[in-house]
Amino acid sequence: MSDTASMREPLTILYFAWLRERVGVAEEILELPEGVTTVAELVVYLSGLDQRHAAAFKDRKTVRCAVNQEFADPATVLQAGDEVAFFPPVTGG
Amino acid sequence: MSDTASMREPLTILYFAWLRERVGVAEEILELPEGVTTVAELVVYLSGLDQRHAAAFKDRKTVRCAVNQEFADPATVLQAGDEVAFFPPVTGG
Amino acid sequence: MAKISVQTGNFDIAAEISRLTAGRTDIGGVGCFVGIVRDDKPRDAPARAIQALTLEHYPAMTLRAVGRIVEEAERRWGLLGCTVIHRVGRMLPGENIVLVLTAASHRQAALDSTAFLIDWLKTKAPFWKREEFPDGEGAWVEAREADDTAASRW
Amino acid sequence: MAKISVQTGNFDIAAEISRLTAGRTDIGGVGCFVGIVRDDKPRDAPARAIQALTLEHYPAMTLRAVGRIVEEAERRWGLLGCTVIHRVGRMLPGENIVLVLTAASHRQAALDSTAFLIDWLKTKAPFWKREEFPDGEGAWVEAREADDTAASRW
Repeated sequence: MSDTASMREPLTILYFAWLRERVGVAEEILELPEGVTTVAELVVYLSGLDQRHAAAFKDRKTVRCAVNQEFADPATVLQAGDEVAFFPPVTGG
Repeated sequence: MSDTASMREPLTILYFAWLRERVGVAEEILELPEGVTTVAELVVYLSGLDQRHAAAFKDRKTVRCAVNQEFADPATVLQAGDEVAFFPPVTGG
Repeated sequence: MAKISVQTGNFDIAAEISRLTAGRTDIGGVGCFVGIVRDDKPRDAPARAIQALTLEHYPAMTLRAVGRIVEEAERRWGLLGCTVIHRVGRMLPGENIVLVLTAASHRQAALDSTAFLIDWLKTKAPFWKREEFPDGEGAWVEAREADDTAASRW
Repeated sequence: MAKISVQTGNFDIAAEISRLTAGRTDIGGVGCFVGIVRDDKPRDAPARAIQALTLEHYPAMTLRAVGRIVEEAERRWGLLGCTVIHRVGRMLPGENIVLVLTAASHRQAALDSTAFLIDWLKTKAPFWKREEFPDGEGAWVEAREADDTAASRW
């Protein structure tokens, strides 16, 4: 992989609702991990960090994701510098 | 025709909007005319009364009718004592 | 339970909403439609710009018919409250004409019943509008309903 | 033109309607939906009676997403005005949560765009509700959306 400046910008990970409660923080900053190119791969990576993350991502079918404030799919490709948010299905209004 | 008391009660005829303007009055009281048994027959009778009534019922396809405050058809049968209203298609709200 | 009024004066929307909802915790949504006297013709046809609107109605029929349709809406959508206010008399552009409010547990019932009631008021209730133009002339508003549909009945 | 607000405080429906309509004569109808914190469970399940609701949202995404959907509604129905106010934070049963107002020349556009916007806010906007129960416990409200539909994507 080429090592450009932009590749070094960290990811911002945001958690909402019960995902935030399980992880224990609302926001994490981390380098795009080696070998992680999609949302699905990021979830696998995060789930392996510790028990709190594992608990947050356990019910994966009720986890939704947005990348840079747009709804995203597990297959969505990540770039360094992205803001990645994880949350349950919305229950507004 | 039998001559019961109820048969003697007059009809009340009401006109609204441009029908009222053409006839020149909002309300008329009249005996159910001999031979008139339906709304359609009443309209023929009223049209023959004078030019004002004739003008009111000229555009018959834009005339609507209610008998005793319920929408009625030309075929609706009239009873002595009925309240018969004529008006254009409604334009409320 | 429902409030139905045919009146010459304006209505206070906030007061009407709060009359439906105050002190209750079972209402999830209030649907509302406010009809307003519109004059969108001044540019295209200045001679037909609406100076005022006069609404005539058939009082004995109006209250009966509106009462019946409101009962139908209450039953069909399980409404927790309903208010219909229709003004009559002379009104100027920009003034309120009609208010429909429905309160329900869920939004779909509130939205659907509001649409049902205002559609009915616009197409079935015995109200007639007369427009006044700048030259002092006036004309009864013609119904959009195709005359043909009813023509065959005579 | 549209007013979009995500706020902790309540809103004044009458003031919002009049902000849309004041001084105009081209508006024929205003559609409105008010969402209210509902607690309809006290009788069936007193232990789950809702004492309060807390709404969390994703601010950066909310304003962008609501702005985009409001623009779509304005374009699709030719709206003459639109207001969306969504509250966040802690609210009690009976309090207002959300307001949608649309102004249009004709009623159908006002009614349809109101329904479109509130449906979208309820099912797509990044808001999450947490309910508080009498025992002090709480639970995040689960979406009605069947999990299966999204499950296959992972």
